Amino acid sequence: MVCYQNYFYLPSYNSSIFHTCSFILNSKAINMSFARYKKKIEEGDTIILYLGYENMHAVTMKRGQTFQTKYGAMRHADVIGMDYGSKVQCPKGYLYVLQPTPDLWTQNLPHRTQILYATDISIVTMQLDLKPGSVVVESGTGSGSLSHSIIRTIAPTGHLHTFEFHQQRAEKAREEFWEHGLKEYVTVAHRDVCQDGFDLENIADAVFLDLPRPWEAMSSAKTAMKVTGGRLCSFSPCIEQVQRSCEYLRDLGFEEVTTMECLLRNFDVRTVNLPIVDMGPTGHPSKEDTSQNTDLKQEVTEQTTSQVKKLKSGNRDSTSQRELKNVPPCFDLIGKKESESFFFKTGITPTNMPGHTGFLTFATLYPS
Amino acid sequence: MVCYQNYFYLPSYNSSIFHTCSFILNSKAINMSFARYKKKIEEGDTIILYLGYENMHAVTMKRGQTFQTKYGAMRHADVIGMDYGSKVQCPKGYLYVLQPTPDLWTQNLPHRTQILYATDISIVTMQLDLKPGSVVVESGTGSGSLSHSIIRTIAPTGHLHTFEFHQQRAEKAREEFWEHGLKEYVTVAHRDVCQDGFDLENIADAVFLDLPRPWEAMSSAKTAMKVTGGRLCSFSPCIEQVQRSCEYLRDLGFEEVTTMECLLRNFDVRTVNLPIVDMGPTGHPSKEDTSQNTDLKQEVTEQTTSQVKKLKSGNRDSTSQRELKNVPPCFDLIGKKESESFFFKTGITPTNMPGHTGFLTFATLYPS
Amino acid sequence: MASDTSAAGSIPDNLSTQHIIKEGDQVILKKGKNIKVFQIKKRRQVWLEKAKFTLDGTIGHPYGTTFEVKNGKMIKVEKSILPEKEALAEGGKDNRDLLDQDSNQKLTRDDIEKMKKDGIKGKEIIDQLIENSSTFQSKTVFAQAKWIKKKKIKHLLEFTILKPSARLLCEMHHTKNPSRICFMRVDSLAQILSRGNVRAHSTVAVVDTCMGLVVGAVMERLGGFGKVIHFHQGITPVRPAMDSFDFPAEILNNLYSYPLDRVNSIESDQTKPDISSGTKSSNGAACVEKSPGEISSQSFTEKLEDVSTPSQETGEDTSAQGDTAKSVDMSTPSQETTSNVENTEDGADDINSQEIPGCSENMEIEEEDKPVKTDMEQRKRKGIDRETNRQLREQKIQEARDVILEKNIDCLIVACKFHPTPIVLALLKYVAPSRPIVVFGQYKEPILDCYEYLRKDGGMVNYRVSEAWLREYQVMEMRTHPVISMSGGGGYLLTATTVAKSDTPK
Amino acid sequence: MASDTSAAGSIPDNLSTQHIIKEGDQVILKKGKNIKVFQIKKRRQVWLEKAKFTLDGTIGHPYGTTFEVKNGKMIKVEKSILPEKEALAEGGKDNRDLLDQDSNQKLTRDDIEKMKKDGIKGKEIIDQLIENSSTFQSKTVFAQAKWIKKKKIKHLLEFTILKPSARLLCEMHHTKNPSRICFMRVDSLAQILSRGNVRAHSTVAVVDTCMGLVVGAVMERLGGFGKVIHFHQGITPVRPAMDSFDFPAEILNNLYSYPLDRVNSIESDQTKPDISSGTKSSNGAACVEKSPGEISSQSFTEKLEDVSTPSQETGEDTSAQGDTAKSVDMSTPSQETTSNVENTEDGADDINSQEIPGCSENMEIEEEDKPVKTDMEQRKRKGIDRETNRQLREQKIQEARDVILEKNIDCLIVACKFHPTPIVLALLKYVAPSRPIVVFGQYKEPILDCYEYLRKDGGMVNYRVSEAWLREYQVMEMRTHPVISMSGGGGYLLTATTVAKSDTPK
Repeated sequence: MVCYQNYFYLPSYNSSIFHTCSFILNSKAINMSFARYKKKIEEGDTIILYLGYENMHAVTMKRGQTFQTKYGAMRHADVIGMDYGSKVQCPKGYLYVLQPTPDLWTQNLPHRTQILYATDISIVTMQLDLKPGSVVVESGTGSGSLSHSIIRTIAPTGHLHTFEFHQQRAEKAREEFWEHGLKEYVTVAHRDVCQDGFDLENIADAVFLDLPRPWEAMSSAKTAMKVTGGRLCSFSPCIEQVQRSCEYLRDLGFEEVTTMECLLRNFDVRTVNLPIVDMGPTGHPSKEDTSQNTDLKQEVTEQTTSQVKKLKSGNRDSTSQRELKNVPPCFDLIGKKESESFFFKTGITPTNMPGHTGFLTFATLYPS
Repeated sequence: MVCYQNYFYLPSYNSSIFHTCSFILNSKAINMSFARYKKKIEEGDTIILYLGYENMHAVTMKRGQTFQTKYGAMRHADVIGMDYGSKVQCPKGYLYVLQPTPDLWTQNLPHRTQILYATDISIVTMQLDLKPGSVVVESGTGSGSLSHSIIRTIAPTGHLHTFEFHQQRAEKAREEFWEHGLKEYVTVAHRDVCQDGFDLENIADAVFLDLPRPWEAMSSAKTAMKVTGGRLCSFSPCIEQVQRSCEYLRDLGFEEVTTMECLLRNFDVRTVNLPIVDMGPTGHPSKEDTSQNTDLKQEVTEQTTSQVKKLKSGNRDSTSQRELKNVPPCFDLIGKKESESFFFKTGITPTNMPGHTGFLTFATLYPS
Repeated sequence: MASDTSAAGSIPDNLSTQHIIKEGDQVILKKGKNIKVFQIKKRRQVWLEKAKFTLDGTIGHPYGTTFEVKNGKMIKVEKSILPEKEALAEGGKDNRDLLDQDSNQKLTRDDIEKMKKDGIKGKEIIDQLIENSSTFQSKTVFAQAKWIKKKKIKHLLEFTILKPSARLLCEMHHTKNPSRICFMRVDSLAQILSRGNVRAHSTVAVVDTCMGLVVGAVMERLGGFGKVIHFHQGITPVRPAMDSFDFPAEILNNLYSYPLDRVNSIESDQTKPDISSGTKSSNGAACVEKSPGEISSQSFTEKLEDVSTPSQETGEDTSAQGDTAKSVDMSTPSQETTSNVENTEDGADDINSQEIPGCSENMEIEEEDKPVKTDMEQRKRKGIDRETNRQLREQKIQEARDVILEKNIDCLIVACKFHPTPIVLALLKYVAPSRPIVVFGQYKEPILDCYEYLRKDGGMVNYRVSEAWLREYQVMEMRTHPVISMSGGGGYLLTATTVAKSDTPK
Repeated sequence: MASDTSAAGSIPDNLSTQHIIKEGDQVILKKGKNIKVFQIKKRRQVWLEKAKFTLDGTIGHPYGTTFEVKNGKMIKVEKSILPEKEALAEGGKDNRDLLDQDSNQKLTRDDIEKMKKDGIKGKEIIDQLIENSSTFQSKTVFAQAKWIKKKKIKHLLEFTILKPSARLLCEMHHTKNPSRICFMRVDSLAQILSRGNVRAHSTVAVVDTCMGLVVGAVMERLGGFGKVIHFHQGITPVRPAMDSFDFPAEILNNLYSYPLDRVNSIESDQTKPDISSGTKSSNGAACVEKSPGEISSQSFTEKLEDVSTPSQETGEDTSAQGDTAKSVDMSTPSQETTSNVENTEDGADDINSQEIPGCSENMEIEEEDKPVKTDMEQRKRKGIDRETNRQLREQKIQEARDVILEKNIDCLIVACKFHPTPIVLALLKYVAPSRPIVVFGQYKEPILDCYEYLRKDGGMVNYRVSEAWLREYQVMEMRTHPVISMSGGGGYLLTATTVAKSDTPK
């Protein structure tokens, strides 16, 4: 297969394929909703409709268009001019209009590939020492999930050079950056860096690789890095890639080669009502009971028999009122115990969570 | 180097090296403290002295001997005849005498090698479907940590065949099993199973391998397994061993090849007193405050100025008495808030914990 | 080679009767991670993985045999030596030239369904799928292997028949209805048994509302030696998970049951009339009122008592835990619930139970005709009148009580949906000194609470509160990595060792 | 190749001045996991890894250069291309023949110390060690490599000089005195910045009692664009971790400070006299009384105010958090504390600070003579009297207040040792709509509490409560596995997005 080695820099492309592209771009207003915080929604802004947790949509505002939500239709024209963060009433419910952040974009972007998620992105950004002014080289661009975060962090004085070997994806990413008002911070190239290298020399503070055979791009990555040194990250889903990458990196003179993984466990905060079992009426205790702390047991169980009927009619307030008097005398710091229930707040761990996204290998190139 | 291929079965050994061994064994009484629960400590029992969390010692009882603890000397003779679980007063403190369990033994055994710890042991026992009557093959014996747990689970009708290529260790393990009254459930062999195989045929329900090159023993392990099939486990610290093991197992016709890891995180249960910051006196709030919930803020801060002096003299009880009246009216289920502190119970996670012990690879051999 | 002990089994116990699948056996059908218990019953149709078939073809084969469903029957599969290795076509280098399209597969869903109905073997269907895929040849070798594996799981109806075990049953329930076993993951069960030092010749007290799963696992580890006392909710114990173990009578004889609502009167001597049912149902009603999630399990118990139809495997039950947890936290219901986690759980459960529509039906079949083995089953025989039943039950309870009153329990295990603290405090005095206790819980807070009360109560050492973290790996050439999806939590454990409480020093 | 943007740096910015180590710079000395900040000061001796040496030799070299200590001086190390690959001797097959002995090494500790004093290079010492080991040759090749690596870490005094960064400083403090930064692990800091969408041209409010580490990390991400308001404890902000970043004046100009004890009076107009010190110290006293662990940080602040000697790096501080946590839970002190975890922490900290005896000394050096960059430093100049100081401070506070009162904060970050709920509730109204807030905490319960109150308060969406799990891997031929020791917890995070609270729909 043929690999295009041309660079398509946004301001200068003129091949036929990009005429189409320009046409699309021109039909939409360029907005700055990604580049800076702003107060009001304008036409052309990409905004986030927040309907509920993990129920969001990224929509680009265009007068005359309507967006269907589970709460009914929302006309773009009604939203344009509103403040970001406003509540929007729809026929069957309401939603919020949010300004996009790279994090929100990552949650809502159109997937053209597997993407990096927020947790890994945060680690990459930190471990590559990114900050305004950093010059970063990335391959591949993929769906642009990480790219948006990199640009967020290195703007306004840094620059991202991102490379993608799949032509459609490179074009689409370029189009998105344009739409999002980020064009001055990024250069998108359609190029197979494993085969043809980055063709960059001594400009990068950091390099990020998300490639099936990252070692093929490592020598060229080293060339791209500043003579004052820098950091490199390679993202690999499987350990074999990591093993080979680490070996290559060490052979190339990279140091501090470390591999890590970060998983996020979300907690669902809930009030739990754990029933206290009825252990029946106490008989005549036959023997000495050495336990000093039978108070609790007796308290709990004696309440049970006498208060069962009350509970049926009692609402929460009257229950907790009574509770304050009957509470075991000890200084209790977890939840609230009533006669038949132990109420407490807890963070419920998910039954299923992402168990693996990828291994992140970092390395430092020191000045030679 | 020469590898001893002889079997040294306990009842029949007679080489000179075992005369020494027998001498040692004969000088100690054989006890059953490992085989079954019993009430009283007898001479020859191995017991666990419990001085505190992760501060224990395994000691074999022998009249006339004395054991030095941080609380001073403890004479064995004073302990013999006591009930297990008793509190023993020492010159500078007290301790408890516990009957050993395989778990306690694992925590306190003399390390001759890296050992398997309780969490991995529990997984191995469960995943190998061990129960009374199971016949198990193990290599290597190592320090006997897993062996004790296997024997616990398969007794009284099962048997463990354990193999160790290091002669000293094989002898020491044999001696320990004897001392612990477990001899009828276990056969210890000094043998390099990678080189010479297990020399067992169709007797095992389960095989456990903890070897640097486990694949060298897998074919022989398959031969050792019952024609009705069984389970195999291979413990490996590094992924390269796992990769090769899985390939070998599949090639040998093992199925359901799965690799897992289990880590235990202990919680240190503590009451935490988190200070509530003093945000100073409230000024004249100039504008509309849209928040419905300033009650809490005001409550907290107003209490602060008026009650600071009281707090200095107040003990816990009077504080919490007052607290009941001033508590925010919401139905709070986490801890207890006083004017300057938030008290709660928490499980503190360790700063450092074991991050890896090994990979456990399991496989099933179905009847052919 | 020589072996000097009687149990070492140098006699190769070839296919003895217990290794052969027989009519009436409780068996596990396993297809990858999908595990399901059935009872072998001739000419009975079972539903599984959208297929309907009889198990007749499995009878007489050894456990561990794999069968394929063909024309509604189970046919033994002859395995090749290298089941995981596939002859792969020459693959493309990478996916740069693949365009996203919906029409890469020419076979329609209907085509495939028709082939299945025509009794065409799964292997052939997959070959057809490869032939009709426009993208297969340009996929990389690894992508091809992944694709074939996925299709195999989807279209190959192959089941391995296994004997039930604690491991398999725990995995099954944890996948299908985790809330019914308090979300106990298999590694937690493993730790309960190990840290509880459960072994032959022990007396183990188990507070189990996990369908009897823990009771069953303990009995498996006792192997017929020792005693198990099941402290259970309700008048009679309900433990379908234990029933699935298919224990022989000699092992079941070691099982004692004691109702939780009579724990406070263990020490009092009189054999009371069975008035506890009144107390129980009012307790139950309070539960229902406060937490709608409890309805199902409560009504389930009542159904058993009144109608004697243990169809406990209904789909609705799977979300019980979720509902309980949600009960209070509904302050801003419209816009924000953060209920993703819980919803995911429920969703997963629902999918599971929908995917296997025969679920409840089959369990019903399974329960109905079980041979007379458990006391629960015995009670159902129509000829025995209620009074005899009650007396029999009372006699058994008194036997259990006698065991408890010896105050020589070797291990106390609490794994239930109730707050553990009062239960542990009430039962602790019957445990001998220098013995382990194990408290399992789905939530961390009750475990911390229990720890605090036990510390105050004294009488124990060597406390440990822990949570485990279990991770599986996919180990394949150039594709080795931790499994993409993992369990977020397997439960919390408190363990400690009893000591003599008022022992005089020295 | 072409580049069309100004910032893309096609000019190879070779060794510009900022990349060269200069006198007065704050620099990091890194040896493996051991990271330490020093200020470059000619002829000043520093103590590190049991060695005493000057840093003079590093001046003029680029950052990233590695130096070896020889005769008390820093000598540049010429690196070989393959630093990790060692020529290994022929190894034994396994360890079956190794017997446990103490005398495998013929060199004594004294021998080694003497060699070091004689200025013999680390590499030579290791060669000597190999020669004098009776077991080295019979070790496996991997065991040999492991052995050499261990000896290298122990005996090779090689340090790489690096520019301070949020990543390195967080790692340093997390290793050396985690309690001082609320046990914030580097991945938690990474998430705070990402989920807070911290970027240039933002106004970020940071409640930071983590030595200013978070403030510093935020300023790094703003790069001189935007504003940071540091809500701090006490009269004047103390942020040694931020000082280590060595920010130039133009970046420091974006930093505003506002005392926490004046949060309630932000809205009231008057420029009050500085009476807040009275309130503050009574608050401090109460703190001390209830939790002895707070003493050190309190006395630390007071010391700064009164004596103006910021020797905050004293060994005792490292156990502060442990003491706090232990305060109540001492019911059965003699026999059972389950304090292993906390003790381990403290132990580890102690070892760290003992291993580097120069710790406090060096930090003192470092602080004392820092060039006039931070406002804290400015105040110390003797010529300025207290009243001028106070007025200057007050003016700065009023500037901060003006920024806050714009109610247009882009991100609120709370990472402090106080209960976060009241703080978040008090500051939330100054945050613009559609902006992230991030609350970090060492304990889970306050984070859950904060979540509950915010939910009740309303005005936010997209809540998330999470805990991260960070794992490092050792990747070496035939020895690839997760690192044996890991952190048990890096803290808990609550994030949410503000919305317009009383906005009229449509």
